[in-house]
Amino acid sequence: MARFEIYVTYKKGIFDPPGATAERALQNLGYAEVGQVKIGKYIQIEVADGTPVEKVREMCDKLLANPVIEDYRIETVGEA
Amino acid sequence: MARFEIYVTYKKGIFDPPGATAERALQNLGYAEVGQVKIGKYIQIEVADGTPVEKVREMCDKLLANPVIEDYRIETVGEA
Amino acid sequence: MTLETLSTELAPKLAVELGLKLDEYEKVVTILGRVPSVTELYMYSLMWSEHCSYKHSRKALRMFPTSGEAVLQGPGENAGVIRVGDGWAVAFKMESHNHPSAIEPYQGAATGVGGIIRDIFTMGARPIASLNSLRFGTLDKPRQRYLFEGAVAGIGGYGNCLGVPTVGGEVYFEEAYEGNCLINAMSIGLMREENLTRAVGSGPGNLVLLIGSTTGRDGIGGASTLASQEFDEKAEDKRPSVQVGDPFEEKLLIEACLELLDESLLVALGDCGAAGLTSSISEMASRGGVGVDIDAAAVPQREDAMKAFEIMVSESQERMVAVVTPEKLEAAMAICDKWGLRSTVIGTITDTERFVVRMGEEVVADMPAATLAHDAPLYDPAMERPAYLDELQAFDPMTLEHPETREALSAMLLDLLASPNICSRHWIWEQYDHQVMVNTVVVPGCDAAVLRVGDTGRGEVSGRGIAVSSDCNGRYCYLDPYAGAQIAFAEAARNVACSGGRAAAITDCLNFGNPEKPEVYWTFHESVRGLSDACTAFGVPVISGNVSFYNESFGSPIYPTPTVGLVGLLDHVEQHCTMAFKRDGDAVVLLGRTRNELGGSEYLKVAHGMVAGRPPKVDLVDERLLDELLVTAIRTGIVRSAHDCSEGGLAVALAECCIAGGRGATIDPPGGLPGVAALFSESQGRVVVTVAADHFDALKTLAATHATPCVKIGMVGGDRLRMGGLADVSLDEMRAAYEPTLERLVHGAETLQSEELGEG
Amino acid sequence: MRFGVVRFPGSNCEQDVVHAVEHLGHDAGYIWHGDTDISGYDAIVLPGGFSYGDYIRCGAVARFSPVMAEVIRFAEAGGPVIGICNGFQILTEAHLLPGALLRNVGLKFICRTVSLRVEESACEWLDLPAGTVVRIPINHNEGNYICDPDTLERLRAGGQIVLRYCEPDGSRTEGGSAPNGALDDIAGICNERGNVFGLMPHPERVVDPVSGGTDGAAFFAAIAKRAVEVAS
Ligand SMILES: Nc1ncnc2c1ncn2[C@@H]1O[C@H](COP(=O)(O)OP(=O)(O)O)[C@@H](O)[C@H]1O
Ligand SMILES: [Mg+2]
Repeated sequence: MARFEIYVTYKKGIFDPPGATAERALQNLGYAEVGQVKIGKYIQIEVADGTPVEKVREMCDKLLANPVIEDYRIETVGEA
Repeated sequence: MARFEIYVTYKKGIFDPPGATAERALQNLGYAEVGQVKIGKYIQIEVADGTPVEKVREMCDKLLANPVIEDYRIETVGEA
Repeated sequence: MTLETLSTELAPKLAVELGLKLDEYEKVVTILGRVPSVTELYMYSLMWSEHCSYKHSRKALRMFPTSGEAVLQGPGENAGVIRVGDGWAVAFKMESHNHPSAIEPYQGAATGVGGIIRDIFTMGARPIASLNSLRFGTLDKPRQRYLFEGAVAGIGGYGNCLGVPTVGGEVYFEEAYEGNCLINAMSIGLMREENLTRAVGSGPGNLVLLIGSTTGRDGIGGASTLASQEFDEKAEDKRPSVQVGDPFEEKLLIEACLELLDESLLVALGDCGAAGLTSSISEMASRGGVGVDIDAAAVPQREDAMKAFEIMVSESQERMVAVVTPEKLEAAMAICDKWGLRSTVIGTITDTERFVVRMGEEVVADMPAATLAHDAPLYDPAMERPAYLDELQAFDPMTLEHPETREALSAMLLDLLASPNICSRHWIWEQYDHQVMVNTVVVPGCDAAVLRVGDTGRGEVSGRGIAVSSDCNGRYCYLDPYAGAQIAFAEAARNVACSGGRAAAITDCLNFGNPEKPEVYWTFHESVRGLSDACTAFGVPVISGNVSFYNESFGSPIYPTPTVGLVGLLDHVEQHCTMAFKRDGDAVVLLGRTRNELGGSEYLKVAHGMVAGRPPKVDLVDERLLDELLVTAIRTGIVRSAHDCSEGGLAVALAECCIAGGRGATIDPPGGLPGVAALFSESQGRVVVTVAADHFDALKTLAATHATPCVKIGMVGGDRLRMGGLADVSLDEMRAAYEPTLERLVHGAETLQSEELGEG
Repeated sequence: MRFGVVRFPGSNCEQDVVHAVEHLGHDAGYIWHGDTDISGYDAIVLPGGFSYGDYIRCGAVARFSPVMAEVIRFAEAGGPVIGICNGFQILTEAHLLPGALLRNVGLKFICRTVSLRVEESACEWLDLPAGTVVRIPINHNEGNYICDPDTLERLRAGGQIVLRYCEPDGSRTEGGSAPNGALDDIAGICNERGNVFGLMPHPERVVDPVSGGTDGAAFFAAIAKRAVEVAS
């Protein structure tokens, strides 16, 4: 099996409620050094050996990310 | 500002229902090549320059991850 | 056949490690006639754990009255069932998930809801409502906020996804629960009488079908071991056994299982709860007097290299075990398939009365099936009245200094309205879908929730209703467990009566410390006795329940907390009542008698930081007459609102009626008592009702026939609650004290997750 | 007049919709998500619930159910389609409506009866005069509507904003009246043509006076009336 990792983040300008809340909560906990926090998704996927990255991109476009609000980045990790 | 990235995943042995659902959904969409899928969190955090990684680890332990069921990994990304 | 048994040295060691006592281990050896295998030892140790065997409580529970005209199924099955009329029946039960929730509140509470709901649809009933009874330490502690916020989110997260409304519950914050929160979940299901299903395995040659989620190592020894020992430093190590709930899978299970039962495709159905496959299968086999032959290797696994014993005791969630005839297998599996559920044949019913487990070809366990579920030793624990009781009960609250002026008493009333134990719970129930299924007639916020009886999904709606409430004041039980348990019952019945329901049956969840300590066991025994006597006095049976022991941390037990979940019936659901004042000019009437009873009161705690004295007296005959009076008065439409007096007494009850109705009232408070007692005494058996002015005489006549004191104490109107020389507060002040407390306490001091998370 | 109510795995308000519609005197039937024939229905309802557990994103998996191709075709032909709560989320995932629904700002699930103002719109689903304030429950974790500025402009200009969260008197507060943080207080939108309507509140919960009220009746009545007009 080959492994890919996908990082899904909100598009620039889209407000991210969990990120904003975490940011505030950290500051309230006394972490004055904290600036922006963004919370996205970290997807690990195993696919049959030889599956091209395009195929994974297709899965992202269709299902794993929503192009209206999200961007994503795929990384090849290697064999599982 | 310095930037860190945090990858939060379920601990080994902890069931991941969203991952399992994504796996089945992809297979139903015709992607027979898909094996296991796991869905975790991808957190991007900005902190004041010079903030040591230990401080970020502390934030993870306290708030950003749930140590009872999740593991996490921190990566330093550099200046924002 | 060869079975690999443990060595004679290792076996008893492992047994003790798994929580068996040495003589219990000896009993296993006697039953088997040999040293057990590792799989057998795991299976016995879990089935004979306190959680699964009730070995310290079973004898005391025999005190409960369990039968009655309406009872279709009493204790002993996955849930009890009563008739509600016109061929409808409801199944209900309450269960604890205290220990898992103390480790991971979101998942602990969520899987608690999942577990109790499986108990309900196992009976052939569609789950139609949930309640939750919660106890935490005080919210000034970050970890307590974390537990509270997480548990509420977990209950909502799971129940909302299922589409089962969460319609009620209760919550208290007391130091005594700091090391051990209580998460008790109750579920109610509706069915046609003829669809009642029991988990009785039968018919040698029939197949055992496992439906639902895969099996992992999660929760190995989870609920059963956690709930069978005290918490200490080692609790941390048990964390990996936390289970993650999958409410989506459970929703599919509900639909698929009800469809399987509807199509008469199953011989029996059971859920996998504590002790997993071991308990569900052994219980089915022993009820049916049959044997089973299970191939653990056939169980779909989500982890590599799982051992047979792990598979047999895993507490992976969202799994059901069904028994099907070979002829119906294909049709049954097709329905599972349609719902996107895995279904796998994992064994067969045999006529040997033995529970055989194989891993492929290899036999790894072979035991008399009934011994797992039935032969755990039953204990008669020693008991002793706790030494602290004399001093506590001797305390007289009147020896303290009390506020006397109208200003001071008014301020006290506002303090009480803002007390976490009294204030509005809307922050909780707004996180719960309490309306889905469109049968919720009275939403949370009143004394009891009222539901229309009907299955809108099938287009069958009846005019009947049920009213439900869960109650227990642990402080009263601490000060006097016998009276406290009776009050828990009386309050639940009164709440239901205030909504127009006749008490029909109860379930309970008995939360206590370590039963092997004589003082703890005494409080348990007294509570069971009190509850039994209350049920008997009302002619109301106990049809199901749960015991949770070992709620202690670092040696100190929680307050005895015998939670009561009561279901009442309404012949016509329209004839219900709420607590809101409805119309200016209506007469405010107090039913029942106010005494100077401040022992164990919320006033004593808020004003003086004390938990002492005797709890209020409870007279079960008076309570029953009062409830009958209420039901009649509501049915005949005489009363426009009804609300019982509980924590905070008459003044708080009136304030709640004012806030709910958006109207004030002018009240002449009961005389002959000190101001604090007139306002805040927690005397039982009291209800505030309103009637149109010209209906008062009719109410008075009715009250006389029920031997219930009935006094007109004032009138609805204005935007203040005025209580003569004792209190005068505006609606706005009351709202400001009552409404925002919980949210402020949880979020005001911002610490989402705990700073002390590591403290166990 | 026959309403077809789609059941996805994890839907949980489908029976409530059927009950509401039948209570109002119309016919209703369930459509299984795997079906590919929806002929025989005059209007399609995508009900609330948690299709596929809301995993990945709300509505993301349901959007690929076989029936959805038919629903899209039905909508494109001008057939009335309403998505309630999870149904609204599915409609945005299927691109039958613009924008997306994010987590509520407070990160809490909210079940509460709210005030909603009916706006001037092209929506076929409502016969209520603009400015009418209705009280309807919301019940969601992801109802925080968002879209890009151009889309918002188009929604406003085209009369596609059907319902806004408001105060009980119909006004809107400075900081926004949406309990979930929705952009421009948007609670419900329709497509340009007005035949596809998505909203977060649950009108089906307030149709029967025994359980909740009657403010939701107007949401099903308008379509039924129109269908009768078309037929006659
Ligand atoms: N944990 C909870 N979940 C849901 N509803 C709750 C919860 N706690 C309290 N409630 C609701 O809040 C209202 C007041 O509760 P409570 O003060 O315990 O009432 P009472 O004193 O009449 O028993 C009731 O309607 C109850 O169902
Ligand atoms: Mg009450």
